[in-house]
Amino acid sequence: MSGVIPLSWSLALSATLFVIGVVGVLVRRNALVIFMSIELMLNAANLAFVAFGRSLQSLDGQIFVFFVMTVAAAEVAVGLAIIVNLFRLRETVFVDEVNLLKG
Amino acid sequence: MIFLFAGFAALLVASSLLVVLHRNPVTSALFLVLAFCSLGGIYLLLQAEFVALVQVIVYAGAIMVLFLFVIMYLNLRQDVERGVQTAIRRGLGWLVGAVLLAEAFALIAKRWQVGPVSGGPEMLEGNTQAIGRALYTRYLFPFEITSLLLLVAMIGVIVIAKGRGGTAAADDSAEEKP
Amino acid sequence: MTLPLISLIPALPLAAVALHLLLGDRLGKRGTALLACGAVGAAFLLALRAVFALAARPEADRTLVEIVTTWMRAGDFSVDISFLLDPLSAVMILVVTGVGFLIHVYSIGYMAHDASFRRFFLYLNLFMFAMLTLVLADNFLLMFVGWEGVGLCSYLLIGFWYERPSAAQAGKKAFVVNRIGDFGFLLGMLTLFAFGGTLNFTRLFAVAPHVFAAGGTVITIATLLLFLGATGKSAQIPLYVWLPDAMEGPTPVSALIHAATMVTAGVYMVARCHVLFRLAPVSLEVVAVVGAATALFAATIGLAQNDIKRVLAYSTVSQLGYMFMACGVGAFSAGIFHLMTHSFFKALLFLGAGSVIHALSNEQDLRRMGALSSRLPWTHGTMLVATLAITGLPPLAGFFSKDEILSSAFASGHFGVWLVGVAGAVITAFYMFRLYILCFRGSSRLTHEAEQHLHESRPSMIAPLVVLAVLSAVGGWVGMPFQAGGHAFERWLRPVFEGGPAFAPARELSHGTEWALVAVSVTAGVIGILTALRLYLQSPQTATSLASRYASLRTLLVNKYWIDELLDAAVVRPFGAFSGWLWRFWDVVIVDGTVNAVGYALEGASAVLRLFQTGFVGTYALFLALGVAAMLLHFLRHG
Amino acid sequence: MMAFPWLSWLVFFPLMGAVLLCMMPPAANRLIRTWATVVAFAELAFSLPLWWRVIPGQSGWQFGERHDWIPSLGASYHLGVDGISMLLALLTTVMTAITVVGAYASVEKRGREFYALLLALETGMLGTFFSLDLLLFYVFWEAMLIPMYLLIGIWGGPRRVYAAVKFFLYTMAGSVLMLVAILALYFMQRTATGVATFDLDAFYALVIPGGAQTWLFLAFAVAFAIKVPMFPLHTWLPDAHVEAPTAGSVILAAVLLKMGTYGFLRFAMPLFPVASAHFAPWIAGLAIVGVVYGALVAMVQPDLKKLVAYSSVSHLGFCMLGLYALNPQGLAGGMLQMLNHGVSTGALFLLVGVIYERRHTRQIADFGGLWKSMPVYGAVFLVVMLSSIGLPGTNGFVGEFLVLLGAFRADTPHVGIPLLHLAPTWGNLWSVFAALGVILSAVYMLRMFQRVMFGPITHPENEKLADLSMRERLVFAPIIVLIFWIGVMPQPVLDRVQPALGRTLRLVETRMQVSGAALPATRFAPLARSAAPPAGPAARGGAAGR
Repeated sequence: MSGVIPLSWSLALSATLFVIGVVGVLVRRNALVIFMSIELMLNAANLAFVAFGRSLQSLDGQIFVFFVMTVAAAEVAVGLAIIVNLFRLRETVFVDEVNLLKG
Repeated sequence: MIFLFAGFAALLVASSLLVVLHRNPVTSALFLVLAFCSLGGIYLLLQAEFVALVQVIVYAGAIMVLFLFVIMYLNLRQDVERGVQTAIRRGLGWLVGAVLLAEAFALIAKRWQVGPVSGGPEMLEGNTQAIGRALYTRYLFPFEITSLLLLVAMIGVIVIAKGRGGTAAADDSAEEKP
Repeated sequence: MTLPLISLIPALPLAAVALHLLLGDRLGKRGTALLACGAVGAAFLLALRAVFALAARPEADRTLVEIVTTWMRAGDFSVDISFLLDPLSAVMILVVTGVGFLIHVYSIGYMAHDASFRRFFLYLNLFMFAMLTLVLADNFLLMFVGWEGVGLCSYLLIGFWYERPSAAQAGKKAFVVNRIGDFGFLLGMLTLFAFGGTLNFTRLFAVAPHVFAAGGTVITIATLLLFLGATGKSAQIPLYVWLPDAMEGPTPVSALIHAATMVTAGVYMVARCHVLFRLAPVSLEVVAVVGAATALFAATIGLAQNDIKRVLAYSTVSQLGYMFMACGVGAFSAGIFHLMTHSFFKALLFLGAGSVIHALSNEQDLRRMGALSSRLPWTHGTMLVATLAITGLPPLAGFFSKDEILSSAFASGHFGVWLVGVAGAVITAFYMFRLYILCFRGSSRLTHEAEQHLHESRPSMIAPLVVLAVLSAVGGWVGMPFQAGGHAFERWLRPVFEGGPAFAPARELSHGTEWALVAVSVTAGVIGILTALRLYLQSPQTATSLASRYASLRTLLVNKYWIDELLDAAVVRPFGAFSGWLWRFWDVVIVDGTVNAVGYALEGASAVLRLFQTGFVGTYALFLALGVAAMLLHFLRHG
Repeated sequence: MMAFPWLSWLVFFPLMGAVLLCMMPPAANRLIRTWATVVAFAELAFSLPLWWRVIPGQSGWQFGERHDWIPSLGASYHLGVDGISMLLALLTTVMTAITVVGAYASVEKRGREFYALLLALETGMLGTFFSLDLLLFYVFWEAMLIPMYLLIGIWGGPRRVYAAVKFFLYTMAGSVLMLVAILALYFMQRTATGVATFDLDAFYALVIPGGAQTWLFLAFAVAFAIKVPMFPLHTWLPDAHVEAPTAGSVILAAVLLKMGTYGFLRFAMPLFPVASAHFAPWIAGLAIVGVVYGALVAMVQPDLKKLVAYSSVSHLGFCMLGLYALNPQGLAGGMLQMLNHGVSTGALFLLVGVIYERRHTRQIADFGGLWKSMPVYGAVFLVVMLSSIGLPGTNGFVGEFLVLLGAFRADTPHVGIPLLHLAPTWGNLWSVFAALGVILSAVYMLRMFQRVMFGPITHPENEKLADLSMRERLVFAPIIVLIFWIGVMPQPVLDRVQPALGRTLRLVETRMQVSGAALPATRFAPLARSAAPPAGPAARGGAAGR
């Protein structure tokens, strides 16, 4: 295969993806969409791992992505359970209507 | 090769933007699936075949399905974004996003400009075998820990989802409501 | 085994105090009285023995020192419990134990039917111990122990009938004023030690002329401070206010403490430190002036008092003024001589007054007495002798000692002081005879029930009166003037007062001037007596008319120049107000306030921080993002 | 044969007693009381041999014990005793024994925990006095606070929580400063000698540069000044005393306040001599303010306990003045004043406790004419009061006189007053004001005594107040003996403490020369002079006298 994708491009892409995730978390009120944005951010991280793995010739990047995925899966499961429970109690999924943690 | 990468990248960015922006959670969930697949493609380009496939299967297949299930379960309507308070927050959100982006690009431009551009020699053996060997030798311990993590997560989910006995009655009533 | 000569004398009363405490009520009244008087009597005998042993020694080396133990030693400062017997302290212990013994015997009768009989004698013995320690001490610190000890006993004895608020108040006043005097004494001691290096009398007086420059500021300040202590104890002008109120205590107390012994402590201390005072002529001047002023001032107040004990109290203050005057003009032996004679007749006057009050069932007001001479023959007789003695009529003791003071004042060139002394003598004669007449002569103004059980006191009270009367008659002869080498008393004290630095010898008066001075002082006495007789005996109405004409002057004197009220307003109340302000404002508001303020400030700050915990997940995410942005910025700048 | 660890036994025996106490059934009041008394008196019996076993002259620490505690840090469990800590330890054991017996009647609820805390407090105090390792000292210093805090907090009066918290935070704030200073010392020591240790002797040998020394000294000084308490930092004391139960405030007054002065004497002075000499006028000045201020404010207190609390501010001001006169008399006086204050103020609080148990009020106005109904109580109160105002013949006077003497001769730079062409040193002015304190103390004590004891019986309840019971007389008997024993024969006590004080002073003096600080010529003249024949003063006195 001719030319290889330069590292900085992948990183740029990963950064953009990460930022979009952050914006999604900050902007949206719906808990689920926030959750999706977090997934985006995680994937951005994965991308960066793979990109570095590739450029540094080591498999560790990919293995790490593997671990990130398991964590993400666990996280989504628990997160969604919480959201479902939240919905049962408060009839709402919108984050800014829930301030039980008020200090 | 580069074009392929650019295509996938554009697709990825567009779909993730839409995930964030779209009002209806179901459509944004679907766009997220698209984003994950395009990401899988990029992994392929980076010769991380096993990861790409796992990405598609785990993320697109499993996690997004769960998402969609929950969205349907809660049959959410359109997200409505009203009120001045949310406007400020949205404004702030975008602002912070822009700042972060600028910083990231500046950093990338400064730091990894001279990164080794060369692709380097081909992998000796198949990507999957290599990962398998590494996973069960050097990373055996973390591997076991992740399995434990998953087990804990499952138990947690069951406990949370079941809710404390008393609320069982409450959640039935919750369902009748439209 | 020869008993320790000196240290046993103070030890006996202390032992008696211990026995009183231990045996408690098992002794019963008779036992307590016996123990108390026995202890003081034995002390008197021991004192006699010690004085004879002293007299046996050659005149040059007439000092006996007895070191018991070392009391305190820290660094180069060391003080030990040691007693010094020299002619001066010999005179003092004889007076203290002698008069003390008589007063103890007297108070058996006087306090016979008082509830806390035992407590009274316990305090009296404690007082004797303290006074003897004071007089026999060999260093300033031990003297200070006795000094404050007698202060304590006077506090306890004045406030003996503690149920009477006025008695308790008078006791407190006495102690506090004494304490102010002790403040001066303490600082004087510190100065002396700081420069002299020791507090022992003999060593300090030996070193003093080299260490202190004659007339220098340090020695003047030290001696003035000591004199401040003396004024506190001997009730001289600024600090005399406590003595008249001290009459709240039982009369034997007034006789013992406020006439014969304690108040003389100041004079004894000044006499003891004559070396230091001679080094500071300025202080001597001050002593003389204060003495003279007090003599005159107190005498004037004495004129207008109606309470028999208050008259005697002011008379004591005035006579003490004479003693200080004597010391001030350098005639220390004359001062001590007057001290001795004064303690005889003043103790007698007080005890006599006591038996009068006793007879009239606690009536102290002169205006409700009169014509008691026939019904209280013994009291009247002895009081008459004492009154004559104090006015200074020739054969009696008072004449010799007062005359010597006045002549030495004249001889040493202090004419103003001499003049004040003579004026004082006139007034003294006047108010003493006013008291005598109002009390014994004239028409009987007794209240009816006082008339009922009017009775002469018991023999146990009369005996001491008689002994004292004899002493105040004969006591003066030991100081017969015009003898070649000075009279016997002066010769006895010479070794003590010789030691000091050469003091400008008083001009040797020719016999002519001396006889003239004698004549002047006698006439002064006679004038006083005659005016009193004429005013109060022959024509009582002239007394009242005079009183009405000079009404304002009279009220001024009756209210003691409003000194007490003045002091109270000028010192006591502002002090109270200041400390009240200090506490309520300064302590509570400022100091405590700042502490609490720190507490509330912290609380306030935490309240502000709490606002950030809005509970919305959104805000937390925002802070998170801002954190990341900041970090990236940091990496950007530092690369 | 490893010598019997006497000091450790002394320190931890009360704690063992306390632990055993906690195992007893809470209701068995009589058993608890007897057990607590047995432990307290056994502790007293163990500690008495200290009096003659500690050889005053011998330099260095006696009955030393040293075991590794945290080797990596270099902190060792190092106990030792010398003249100073021996006396204070004896004061602690005596006063605790007296308090335990004295507190029988005052403790109604939860007697078990009360006595356990009291014994634990004793452990903390003894530990502080014996420890020679700075970290160990700090641990005991903090450990002491907890039982005291609980004693005030649980068994106290109406505002007890506020008082307890204030007491705790105030002292804690100070000691945290001290901890920082200790650590600074630790690191300085390590860099200087390469050996990491918290041992006191090592720090004694350490030469600390001037600048650092000032700051370290200030940190230590603030911590101890709060504990003393000195003037501006004293407001916790009246609150703590008013709210504390009788036993608590007796121990607080008798021993805890001595921690501050002990700290100055053992740590602040020898470790930072130059700074001590430099700040001596300031500290003595503050002490004087404390003396006069305490006395003045005590005069107007309506509450008996507050009055006694302010009186201890005044007494301890005397103590500090003595210590910072930096000469043998001053130190001896300060040390003696520590003991006297412990005895007489402890007794005063017990006395207040006695009438508080009977009338449940501390307002002076509620009393009057008590002498009639309680003569024995009156006599004891009189003796203790006289000791507190320092009447000669009682212990108070000996301490006060030595302090005044020390202060008078403190030769800090001369302050000449031109018009009087007199050259009073700072010392002279100090002692004038301190002597003023002597008058004021007489005034407020007598005022209180007169309004409580004398006068007619105004309130009917005062008529039939029971006089001191046999137990209470047993409590006050040793105190009165101590008052007169130290008053008449202070020399045995002084002999035992002077060598240790002399060592501290010599240490301060040599360390000053070593660290090149200009030794104020006259500062240690008394030391030099004591060697010179008495003729010496002539020269100096003469000059000043002119």
